Amino acid sequence: QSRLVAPGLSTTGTYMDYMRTVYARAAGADLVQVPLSGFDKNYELTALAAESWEQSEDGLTWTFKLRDGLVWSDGEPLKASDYIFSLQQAATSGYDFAWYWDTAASIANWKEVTDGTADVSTLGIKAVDDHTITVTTVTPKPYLPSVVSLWYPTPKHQFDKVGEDWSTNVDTIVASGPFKVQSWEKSNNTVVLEKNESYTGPWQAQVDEVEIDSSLGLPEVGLPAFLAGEADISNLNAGQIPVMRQRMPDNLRQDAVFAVSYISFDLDSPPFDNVDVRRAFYYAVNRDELTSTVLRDLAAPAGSILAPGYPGYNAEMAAKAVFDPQKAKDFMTAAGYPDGKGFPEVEIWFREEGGANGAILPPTAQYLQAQFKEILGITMNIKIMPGKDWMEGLLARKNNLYIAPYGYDYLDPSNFFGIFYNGGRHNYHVAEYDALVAQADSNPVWEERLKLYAQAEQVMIDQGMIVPLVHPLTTSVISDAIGGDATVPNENGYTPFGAFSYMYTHITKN
Amino acid sequence: MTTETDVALAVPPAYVQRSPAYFALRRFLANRAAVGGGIVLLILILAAIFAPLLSKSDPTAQAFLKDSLAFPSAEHWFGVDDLGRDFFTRILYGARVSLTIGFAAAAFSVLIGVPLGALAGYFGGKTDWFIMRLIELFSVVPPLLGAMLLGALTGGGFVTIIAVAALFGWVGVCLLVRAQVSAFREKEFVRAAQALGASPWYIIRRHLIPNSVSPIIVGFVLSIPLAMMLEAGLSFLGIGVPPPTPSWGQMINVGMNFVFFYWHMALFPTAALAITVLATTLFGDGLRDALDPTQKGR
Amino acid sequence: MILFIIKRLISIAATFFAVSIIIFLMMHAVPGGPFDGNDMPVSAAVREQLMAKLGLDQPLWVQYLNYMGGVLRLDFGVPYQSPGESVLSLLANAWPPSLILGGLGVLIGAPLGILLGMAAALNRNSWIDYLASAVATLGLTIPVFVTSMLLILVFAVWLNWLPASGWGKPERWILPIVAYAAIPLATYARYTRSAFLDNINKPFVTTLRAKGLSERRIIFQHVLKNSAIPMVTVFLPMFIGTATGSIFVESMFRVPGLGSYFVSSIQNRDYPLEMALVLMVTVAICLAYLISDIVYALINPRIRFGGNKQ
Amino acid sequence: MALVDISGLKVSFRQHGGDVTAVHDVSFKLNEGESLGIVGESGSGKSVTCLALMRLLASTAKVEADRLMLDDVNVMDASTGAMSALRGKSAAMIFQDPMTAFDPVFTIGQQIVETIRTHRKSSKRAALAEAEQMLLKVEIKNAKDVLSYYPHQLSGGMLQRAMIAMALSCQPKLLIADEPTTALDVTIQAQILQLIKSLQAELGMALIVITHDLGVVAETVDRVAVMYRGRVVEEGSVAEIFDNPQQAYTKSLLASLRAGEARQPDVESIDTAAPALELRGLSKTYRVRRRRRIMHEYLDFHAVRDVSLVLPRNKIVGLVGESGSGKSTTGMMAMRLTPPSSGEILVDGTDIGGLDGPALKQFRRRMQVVFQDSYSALDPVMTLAQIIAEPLHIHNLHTPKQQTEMALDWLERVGLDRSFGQRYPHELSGGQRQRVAIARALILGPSVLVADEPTSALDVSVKAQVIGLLKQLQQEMGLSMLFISHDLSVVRSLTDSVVVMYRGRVVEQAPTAQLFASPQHPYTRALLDAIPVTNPSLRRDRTFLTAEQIASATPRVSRSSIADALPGETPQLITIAPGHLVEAIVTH
Ligand SMILES: Nc1ncnc2c1ncn2[C@@H]1O[C@H](COP(=O)(O)OP(=O)(O)OP(=O)(O)O)[C@@H](O)[C@H]1O
Ligand SMILES: Nc1ncnc2c1ncn2[C@@H]1O[C@H](COP(=O)(O)OP(=O)(O)OP(=O)(O)O)[C@@H](O)[C@H]1O
Ligand SMILES: [Mg+2]
Ligand SMILES: [Mg+2]
Repeated sequence: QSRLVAPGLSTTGTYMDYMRTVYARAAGADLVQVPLSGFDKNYELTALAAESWEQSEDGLTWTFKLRDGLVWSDGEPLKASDYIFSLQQAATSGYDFAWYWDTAASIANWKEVTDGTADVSTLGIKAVDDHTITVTTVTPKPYLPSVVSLWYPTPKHQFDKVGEDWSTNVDTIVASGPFKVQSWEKSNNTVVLEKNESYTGPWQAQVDEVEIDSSLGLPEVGLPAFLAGEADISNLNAGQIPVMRQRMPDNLRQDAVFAVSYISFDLDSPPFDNVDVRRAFYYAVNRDELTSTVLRDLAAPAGSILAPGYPGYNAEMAAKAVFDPQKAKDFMTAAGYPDGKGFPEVEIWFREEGGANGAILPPTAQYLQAQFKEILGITMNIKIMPGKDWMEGLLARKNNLYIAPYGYDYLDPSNFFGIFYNGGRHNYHVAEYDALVAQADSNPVWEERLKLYAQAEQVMIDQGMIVPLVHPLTTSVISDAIGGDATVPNENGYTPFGAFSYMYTHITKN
Repeated sequence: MTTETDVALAVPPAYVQRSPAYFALRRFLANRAAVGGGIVLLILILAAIFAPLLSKSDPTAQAFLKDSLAFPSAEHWFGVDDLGRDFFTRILYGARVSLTIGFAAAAFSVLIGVPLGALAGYFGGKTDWFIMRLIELFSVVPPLLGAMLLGALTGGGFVTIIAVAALFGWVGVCLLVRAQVSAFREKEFVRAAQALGASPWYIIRRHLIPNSVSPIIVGFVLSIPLAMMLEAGLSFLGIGVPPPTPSWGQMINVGMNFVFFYWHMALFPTAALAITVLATTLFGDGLRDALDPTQKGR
Repeated sequence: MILFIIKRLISIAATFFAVSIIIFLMMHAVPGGPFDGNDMPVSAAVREQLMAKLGLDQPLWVQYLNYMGGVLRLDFGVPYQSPGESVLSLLANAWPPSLILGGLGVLIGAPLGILLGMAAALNRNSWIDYLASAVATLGLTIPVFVTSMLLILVFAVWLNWLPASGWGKPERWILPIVAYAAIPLATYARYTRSAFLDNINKPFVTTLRAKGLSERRIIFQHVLKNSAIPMVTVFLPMFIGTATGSIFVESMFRVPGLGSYFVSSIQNRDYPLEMALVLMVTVAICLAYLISDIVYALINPRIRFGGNKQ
Repeated sequence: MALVDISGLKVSFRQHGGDVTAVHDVSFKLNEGESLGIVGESGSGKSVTCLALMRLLASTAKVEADRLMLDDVNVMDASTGAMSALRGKSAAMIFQDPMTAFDPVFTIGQQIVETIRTHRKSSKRAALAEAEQMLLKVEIKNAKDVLSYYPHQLSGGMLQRAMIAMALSCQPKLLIADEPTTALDVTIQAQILQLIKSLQAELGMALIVITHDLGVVAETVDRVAVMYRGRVVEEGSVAEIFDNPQQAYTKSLLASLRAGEARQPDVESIDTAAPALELRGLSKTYRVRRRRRIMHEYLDFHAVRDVSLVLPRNKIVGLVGESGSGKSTTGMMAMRLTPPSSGEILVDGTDIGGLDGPALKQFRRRMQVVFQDSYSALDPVMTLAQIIAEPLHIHNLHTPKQQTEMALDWLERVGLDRSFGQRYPHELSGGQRQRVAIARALILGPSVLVADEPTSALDVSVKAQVIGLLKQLQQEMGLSMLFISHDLSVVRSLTDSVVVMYRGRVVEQAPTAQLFASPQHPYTRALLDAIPVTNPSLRRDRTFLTAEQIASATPRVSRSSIADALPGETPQLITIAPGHLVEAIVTH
């Protein structure tokens, strides 16, 4: 019996249902069900539940073929209708991720259904038969197979039997993926999974049991447990990295999580309605100093929203984000605030969170505070707030200056460019940008898309829509007892522990 | 054969009437630990006031980014923090915030707790009933919730922290004073004062509170670290002292991330806090003993 | 006495309803609801439908009456963050660990603190006294998560005597209990020392000595009981306070207790859980006050439920 | 070997401005079975000497001695354990201040049982039975109930007797009794002294009695040491001292003893104004707990029943009676310090029962009280100067400097040095504390004074001084005083009329001379009969009346002889002569 003990991320676990929630997702929810596709450690798209897919001539319809022999852990066959059902639920029952299927996949009729103006049966998804799913999109979506890496099934038979809360109780959860749930402690979101013997698809479990404990997610808790031999993996914080590097240099692994932290503004009210002010901020950030001296190994400089290695990453564009204090000052003067004179006191808001961002944001904010004071001559106060309050403040535009983090959902540039598209997260409406992104998103030719995205990015810079800051990195330590493909760094030197489905199915323990 | 004349008088020869405060002071000064505690406290307070004289660098300027996280050295006595600020300077300036919060909160909890406790204990009956309900109310509402609401109302910051610490810190002192006072209320010397026509308030002030001085002092001393730790906790809810203003509680929180290797980040603020509390404890103990004449000379 | 208890139970009910109203209003006054503040907001239609499902579309007072109506039938509703079970069953699962650890922490810490305080008082201004002061100070000033980490590093990582964290086997209880015990130990040491010094020079102690009682008996029976009078009133509330869990200790030791719910219910606007937690603590604390008043009256003969006063 | 062997004892206390020496070069020996009386001025070091022998002095005390032996143990350097073993067994002590000497949070029963069980193997039950027996022996009649009482529920005299019971239950080789009977009426005092003597004979116990009451000395001891200002100035057998005193101080003691003559009553002035203080039908009922198997039951205890009393202006009324008869309770109710269960209190004709706040404060200024327990009536954290000046402070009279000055003057008026102004109550002798309490009561120049045993701890010389002071004030300022006392000779010489209380009731009331001349109620007679002798050669065995005997001897008066009384079996107060009331059963 091999049992792997690993840290989890979220401390509240309400549903063992990946589709249903982002903020209260039980640890391991992505291991219990099998999505249509997935990414391996080199971020190559891999077919999982879907065996194959094809795009129609007009580019608006995709057809996915399911594998044979997939069953639920209670013996019921896993059918195309289970996938359809999960998205129907997402569209009608207030799932956290519902927006994604509109912005990322632009499934036909999605908005209408969520607004309640159209019936759920009019959604652009169909189960043609038990093994075939078709997806109709509003515009051509060349990267849809990548988007469906987040499409997990819902056991409709179970749902019909026990109702919508089937995913809150160990006894009623049925699994379609490589693991099934053995026990679940909700107060600290600790889940013990065991190998699902009835799973016949790719990426089968190589350990008998996995314990994912969210309280181990804090490095302060995780590392002592790791050192005491009670955990196999632990995340490290800035103070722990040097020690562990000395003690177990071969056991450290670094992961780039394809995330970015950036400054965003309220573009419609002073002082940030003035593009010169925003550009001054853009040039006043010394990203190299920030990452090398303040954040040490916790992040890499971010010149654009896309991280190096991410599909569509444009090194040329990224290189434009330079630190130029003189330029920053000039922009301030141009905006009518020479040396910050007359500039109102502003407050920058960021959210309190765990994980990589939790370690990065507070020092970053303070670093910027001092830098902006020195270079721009402005006073920027800092406010840390609970995630929910922060998000609400952002959406309701209660403040005009934020540090926002974003992590990838699926591997396509559209994922990141979509954040600022037509309202989106920040209520940005920059017509030129929106037009370019819309074109890029639906263009089936990869090279052309890249060009369009580069243009959109130029607009982003010229308009000073955001100030990219850093790409977080995480460092973990692993015990000698574990091995397998998942523990070997990829071609970029990163070990993608963040890609849960891949990682937990490619890890071994003796 | 003795005669009356050579019998010594049982009184000291020279006599000057002195106030009890004078004796309290003498007893206090005779207690070396207490005086030591007082001196340390004084140094801390002076250091906080005259911080700019003691350190040339600015507590918020990230002047030593190149050396960030450097260990203590001759140049940086307490090392450098993760943002390149001289840690000694941060600790010095942190004393301003932390001492103010600690002592203000402690003072408020005594200012609220002692009169309420004394009233409840002395009058009993309806007054006691009302104050006890108030106490219950404040001990059942988690400070966190209270803090969030207050934060929403006031926008957080320094004053809010003191308010929260005071609002939730007085209960312990109040309960102890109430217990002490209600035990003393029936004593003959209280009745004697009543017989002299003293008002309840006079009795509370002149007799009951001086006789309850020990729990008051202990309560005062105990609320200092609690307020400082509350400050640390509240900064996470966004209603703490906003950065970059240094405070010890916040520094401890940050230091915890670094404790495995950059020990100075956690050690110095914790030590500063511990020294403050220890000094206050010794000072308070000494004060308590000095104010208690039955301890005389021990 | 019985009358006294009945009177107090009535006033507990009054407090209970006062708290319930205040908390209910406070809870709803904090901006945002359970479906706000997500990265991407749900659509208005869906939001309305969800709010209606939870009854949150009704006027506040109706919501309040509905909830309290349920409470009187011991139905505290369904927690938003764990809809598969009732608030009651969630608390029933999560409270025992907190109660065991926090409770034992106080039950162990307080007597040790009393002993320490006694030792300090009996050896006033000696090295024992200063040592006791130092221990008490450290107990109060080292944040509990630091204490916890040091305990884990020393006893689990370095000496390998005890498991670092987790729940289940009693050997896993030891370290968190020690961490919990620090604050009651420190607090009680301080209070005991001063209460002892208040009593140790009373004339009745001289009488006890004159009777030939051993010092030990004088200290442990007589001076202790006299000193306990002011302290019983803080014991039970402290017990309850600690026994409702601490986020820090529970997360450091990975204990599946109540602590984290206090924060998560507020942050997630989980109204039923938040109300239930506060109401539970209200009842527990009020009962604690009631009991400590009774104990207080029992050991302090001058106070007897208004018995000898007309 | 002698049981007690003290030689060259010197005790001094650390004080600001130099040490004060309380005892100089005291030496005496005492063999087993012997008895020694220590008499002397208040503050002369009597208590300190005995406390030094038991090593019970505060740690500010510095004790030096050539020899300080108790039961062959050197007290100066015995270990703590050895001292505990010695105390109680070799020597037990009855403390001067019984009201503060008990642990307030344990019942009397628990405290006696604990004592018994420390010294002898005994089951709890047996010890409890023994404790009850001891209480009965010291004339506590409701002993079974008293076992479950807490100290504050007992009267001063009852506590003193409980203290005696506790000390005797140790069955020590030496009993040190520090003013053992100050709070007792003479009947009980006589019975207690007899008890101690019989036990002494029975157990071969040695005895040291500290007292200022030469009558007690004359009745109980073989030898006497006279202390004056920290020294033993004279020592000898009782007879020697009484018959042939050498020292001036001793002579003055004896002289004052014999001077106790009734004072000449003032010419009866017709007083039309309202009396200074009038009590009408005052009663006080306490609820007490009695153990009944495992449960407790609550009973009503009538401490004072239907007491009416008039204190005319500028007069002194004595209130005497059995210990525990409700004298203090009556006094406390008159001062509105204990709420009465029923009845009215009139001061200068105004009912103050319902007054509150400033109105009451006005009366308080004119009414003062001296508490029976002077120790606990003094705030332990205030200096004497503060304590005495407090009334001025409360009523906002004079500047703080003047207040202190006046307080120091008053210290001198009650016979204490001004330097005492900065001492604290615990640094005083019993008599000194009592004088401080008196000074505090007098500083405002009150018109009504309730004095509860104000002179019980004073030796004759100081007592004379204090009484002189009171008389002077009565004449100068028109002071009216309710004087509660067991000391009949003082009552006789000081008061204008006397009220006798017995078991919560007033049983007789008469002008002083008349009461002493022709007591009517059997209890009054018993009381007067029990006054101790003033000469050891007149020692006699006494017979005591039981409660039943007193009840059956209640006078019976036929209806014809009095005007307005209804016949009945319950005794009632009737007037038998002008101003002379007595409780009697009115027959047809
Ligand atoms: N703790 C103390 N500190 C200073 N002086 C003290 C202390 N205890 C007693 N004295 C002083 O020692 C002297 C002797 O006191 P002691 O109690 O022996 O008197 P006493 O003879 O028993 O008098 P009394 O008859 O009034 O009780 C007194 O003057 C008193 O003020
Ligand atoms: N708080 C109380 N609870 C119950 N009984 C009490 C209380 N206080 C006094 N008593 C009782 O009331 C009776 C009268 O007490 P009081 O003190 O008036 O007696 P006293 O006449 O002053 O006696 P002494 O001369 O011994 O001082 C006593 O029997 C006593 O036990
Ligand atoms: Mg004496
Ligand atoms: Mg009395």
